[in-house]
Amino acid sequence: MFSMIKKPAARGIAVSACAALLLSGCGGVVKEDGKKADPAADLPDAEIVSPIAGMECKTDAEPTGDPIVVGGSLSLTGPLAPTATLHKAVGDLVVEWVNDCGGIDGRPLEWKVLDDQGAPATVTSNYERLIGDKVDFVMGPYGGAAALAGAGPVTRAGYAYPTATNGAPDKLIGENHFPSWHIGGGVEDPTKMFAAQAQTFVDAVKSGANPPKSVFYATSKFPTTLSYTASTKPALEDAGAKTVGDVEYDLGTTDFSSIAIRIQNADPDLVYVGGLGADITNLYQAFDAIGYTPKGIYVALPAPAAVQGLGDKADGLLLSSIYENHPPLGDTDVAKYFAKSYSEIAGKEKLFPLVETQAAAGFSAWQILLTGINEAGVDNKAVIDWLNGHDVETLVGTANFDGFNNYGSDFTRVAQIQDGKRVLVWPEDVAGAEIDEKP
Amino acid sequence: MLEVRDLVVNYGEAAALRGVDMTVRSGETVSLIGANGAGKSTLVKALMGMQPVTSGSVLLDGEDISRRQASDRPKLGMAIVPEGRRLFKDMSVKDNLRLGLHDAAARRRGADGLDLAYDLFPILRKRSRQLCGTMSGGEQQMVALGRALVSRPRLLILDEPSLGLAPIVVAQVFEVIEAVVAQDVTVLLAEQNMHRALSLSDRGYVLADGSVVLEGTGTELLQSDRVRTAYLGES
Amino acid sequence: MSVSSMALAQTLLNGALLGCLFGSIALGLSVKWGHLGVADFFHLSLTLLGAYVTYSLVSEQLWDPFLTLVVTVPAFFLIGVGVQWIFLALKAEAFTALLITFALFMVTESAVSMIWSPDLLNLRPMLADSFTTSLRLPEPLPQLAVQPVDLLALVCAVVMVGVSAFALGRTRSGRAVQAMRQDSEIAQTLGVRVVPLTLAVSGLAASTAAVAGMVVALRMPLSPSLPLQWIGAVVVATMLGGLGRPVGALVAAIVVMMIQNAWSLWFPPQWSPAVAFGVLFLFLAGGPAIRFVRESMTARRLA
Amino acid sequence: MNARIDRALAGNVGGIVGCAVLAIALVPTLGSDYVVAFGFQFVTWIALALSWSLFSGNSGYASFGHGVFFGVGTYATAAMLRHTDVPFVVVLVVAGVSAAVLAVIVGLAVFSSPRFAGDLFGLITLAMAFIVITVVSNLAFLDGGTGVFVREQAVGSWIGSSTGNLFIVGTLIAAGTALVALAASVSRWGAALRSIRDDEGVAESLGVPTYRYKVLTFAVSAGLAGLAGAPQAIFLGYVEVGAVFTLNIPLLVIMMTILGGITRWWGPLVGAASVVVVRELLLDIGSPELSQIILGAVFVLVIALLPHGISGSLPRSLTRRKAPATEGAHR
Repeated sequence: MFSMIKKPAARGIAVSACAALLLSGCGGVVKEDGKKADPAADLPDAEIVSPIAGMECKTDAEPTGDPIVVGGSLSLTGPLAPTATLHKAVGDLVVEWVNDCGGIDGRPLEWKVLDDQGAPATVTSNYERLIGDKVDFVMGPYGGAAALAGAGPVTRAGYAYPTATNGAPDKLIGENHFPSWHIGGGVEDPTKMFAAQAQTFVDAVKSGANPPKSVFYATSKFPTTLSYTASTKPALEDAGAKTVGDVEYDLGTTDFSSIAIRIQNADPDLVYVGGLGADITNLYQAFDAIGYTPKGIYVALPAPAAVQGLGDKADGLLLSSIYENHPPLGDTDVAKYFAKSYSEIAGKEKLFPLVETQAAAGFSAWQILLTGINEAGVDNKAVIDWLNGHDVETLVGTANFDGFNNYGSDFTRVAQIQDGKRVLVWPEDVAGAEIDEKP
Repeated sequence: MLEVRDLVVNYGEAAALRGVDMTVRSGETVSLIGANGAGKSTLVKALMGMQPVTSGSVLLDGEDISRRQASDRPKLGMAIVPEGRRLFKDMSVKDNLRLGLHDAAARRRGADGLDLAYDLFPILRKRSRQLCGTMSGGEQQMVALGRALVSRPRLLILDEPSLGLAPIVVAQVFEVIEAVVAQDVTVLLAEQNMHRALSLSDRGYVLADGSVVLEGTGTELLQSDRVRTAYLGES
Repeated sequence: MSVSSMALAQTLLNGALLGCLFGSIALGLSVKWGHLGVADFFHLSLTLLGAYVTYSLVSEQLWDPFLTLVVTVPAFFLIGVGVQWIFLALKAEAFTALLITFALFMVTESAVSMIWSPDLLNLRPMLADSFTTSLRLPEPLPQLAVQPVDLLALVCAVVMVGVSAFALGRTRSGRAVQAMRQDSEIAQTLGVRVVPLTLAVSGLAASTAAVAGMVVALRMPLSPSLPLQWIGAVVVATMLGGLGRPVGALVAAIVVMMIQNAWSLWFPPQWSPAVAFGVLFLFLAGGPAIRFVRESMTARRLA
Repeated sequence: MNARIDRALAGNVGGIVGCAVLAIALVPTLGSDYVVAFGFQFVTWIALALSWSLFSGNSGYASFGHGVFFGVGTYATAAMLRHTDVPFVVVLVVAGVSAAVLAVIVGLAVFSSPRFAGDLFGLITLAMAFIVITVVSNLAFLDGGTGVFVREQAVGSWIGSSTGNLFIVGTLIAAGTALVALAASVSRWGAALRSIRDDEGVAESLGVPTYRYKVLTFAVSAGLAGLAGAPQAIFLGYVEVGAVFTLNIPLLVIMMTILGGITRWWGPLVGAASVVVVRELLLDIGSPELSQIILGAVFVLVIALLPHGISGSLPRSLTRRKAPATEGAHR
């Protein structure tokens, strides 16, 4: 077979190589309209309001007295840094916001964050250190492994442990754990948690005009994505979607060409990508290389910048989400002010400037903690007790802490890129548009 | 042409040369003999700029070159056939010879190019593409001689050219050296094989323990009893 | 899973083209490692830096990507010279140099993340459609497609590797470089000036990172930790190709990526990271094993 | 002469044992949780740096695979806790032995040819790391990619009940490693290894069985790293491939050893202490990128200014007591 293709291929490459060089010679590499549009450009102006329910925003009052110090550990350097930096920005924003509103009970809020370089062992010692330094409260780190590594010291010291991104909800932390990103919440059996989130996804695709009959799964070897796929696959099969391919790939894979060719060969109705970060960009790169366009595609945990970077190609892409910046969730005063100030701080830090899952989860975790403090005072035990007995209004919805590991409600949602915008399409009560499935 | 004055070379705290004086006149062939470890190689290296000099001077045509870099030697008209040949083993015969003409001054002098070496050793022409590492010791020595000669040096330094070679090859090598000597090249020959060396030299120096212990014409030294004792390092 | 021969051809083609990109990164590493004795991991960081600088110049100044080379190539030449000068000044041994390049590797990752943010940057949306749309190969293989950027990678790799191979094997300075590596002392007595030559080689090797970096910027989304993902493929290509052999490095990179892609097509892709290293192990272990078998057989015959 | 050596040696042994006993007695009871947790990481790094130096520092074969041996210990522990009910001592032994066995397999292959010396050895060990990562992340028995939640399994056992107990185990491992390192510095075994570093050909011609020495020491070094990995699994609570096998670990270990210097057995100990403390102090400057840059720059500067590391650059008067011991090794 080699001898069969060798010569023509070589000639073809030579021809195309000349074409490529010609292209570059004509200066046709960069688009003439140049700079990309700022996705946050058309955000409406917003007035400052209190970030949490039950608190008044006193813009004229300077906070005084000892600060309430919240400690946290984030992987600000290393491979996890892109998202962790976002959570740092959210924390900085919240602190400024609260202090602009006169602080909590008149006391200023302070946030002390240490870098753990993505090493769980360092997360543990960072929290020990923060607790040793007598911070008043702690905020959870970024990522499932880090959240579990931090849980030890935090729980032992009796601190409330709000987390934004615990990707391993079935691993028990305890009654002091207050997650804002509720994955498959509401069940008491930890082994069913991911099944609950999978059901949401299945319901979403079933709501479309053409539910997929065949699905190809490509999953990154990453705990959360593996759990997602493991639960989604049987749920989709029960819903009548045949599995036409199932591969796993190494975390950090950048070359997806073989997987793309497998997908092309199977040509499924839906490509389920249990991927994160830039996986989707690299997969599309591989699709481009072979000139394939998937019929439908879903991706679990993509970096917003990666989706944004796909441009027009992303239209119709489904992704897991808990929040997108549009009504009804994005219509509150708090959401508007958060969206506006977040786009400013993110622009400064060169991060994706729109609020989506990560920033929303980060902010909601702060809302949970601040509500607890506001209602129960500067005392971890009181805060834990209060939160366990009450619901909290957050950006992403009403959080309660009744289920296993305090995942009381389910915030799994499905978003879609429609006309270049991110919009929730499921469940209906938070959706901003209907799911759009091309015939 | 070459004058060495009170040359001292120390390796750390150990003295390798303890004040050597030596003269090589233009057109002469001079032998440097002595036992293993007497300092011959150190002296040769110091002359070629491969070994920093502690004190003293090396004059070439009256100019002190002892602090000039090794890479200036081709410009000064000096070339070496090093001990153990030290060819570039992963390169072909041709490329090794070409390196003899690396320096611009060397190329000006060696206008014949590689033909000089090929005419001297016809077998090298046939093997010009062979990698030097795969050749026999004798063939390698030819390449080493060729590499030094293509630049038509004014002063050729040979360091132990017979070391590690079979007797029959040694004879061949010395034939070539005699041919070189017959031309008007100035030759400094460091050798343990004193009989062969002295018999083709105008003069000789005997080194022992880092100092010159004897000097004289080739025949004088060959007949001297003291050479033997000095050579054996018993003085 | 049954795979059509076209799918195989396509995956091999993609692997080969990606191999070209890794080959152009491996080129600089191979030259520095083979001829200067420095296993320079900083070269990977330089490639990343080249990609980021290209990104900035293209996305903010709207430069043509090829125009950026006017800035990056000379700048990287100077960086290469500077780093090598440090090694010379320190009289660094191979291992010390390796450690220093690792320290620089770490520093660059942090510096890039500080300057450009750790978030993903993607030049692709800014590229003209004609440059991002894949091309079909002409008859009789219209089923096979290639991307213009991959062809660019191919052209860059072939040009850089070709020029390097020619310069090393066929020019006076190239022979001097080879000679210097094998016996620096004797090379000097032949008039080879080691210091300027070493600095120049290091500078030129670093310049290739500027070109490879440009291709990277056009080819994939950028993040500061990208070099860590290249280490495997690049190091394996460098070692398989034979240290200091530009053509070897390119060929090895192409072969390894083709094998890895073919593997991912037939077998579980999650094992593919081990494939490149498996190939390397087989290659390294193969030599001694064959020799051992041959020797023991000879020994038995003699006994 | 002999008496003096013995006295110096006894002093060293006494020092190690004394420090360990003191640390075990004082740190868990008097220190805050932070001090204990920091102390645990501190002794773990010391054990890693000393065990790396034991083979790589002495023989000159720089390994980039030390993180793998450490990780293998961690994963062996996680697997044992998950699948069996054996006491922690057994787990500890299995962790050490698994790492050592891996090292023996790799060592037997790699040391069989003189080609694989120098940087080539370093890269082969790096390659080993990539392969082991792939294997662990694909075998469901070990991990399978979803991570192992160790805390569940360790809960209720002595070792899982407090960080103080982890600190005690970690300190014992570090002290044991230090004793082995000390033994290597004064014994014929260590002298033989160092002769390999100086000139392997000469060493071999002098009758040093270099192959055996290299394989065995590599295994001991790896085994000690594997031991250090065992309590780490419980400390982490949740074991995940991406976090356990990061390339940062071997790099930091090498950095520690080079900083501390390899000319004295306790050099890596000083290096580990300095790096750990400096890293902790740099956490306060507020810019994580800047602290990474500073750490890298300091490293380059130390290589440039103190080629023999901190311990090798201390004035001799401070280290005179150790000098006879080292001479003794060359008898």
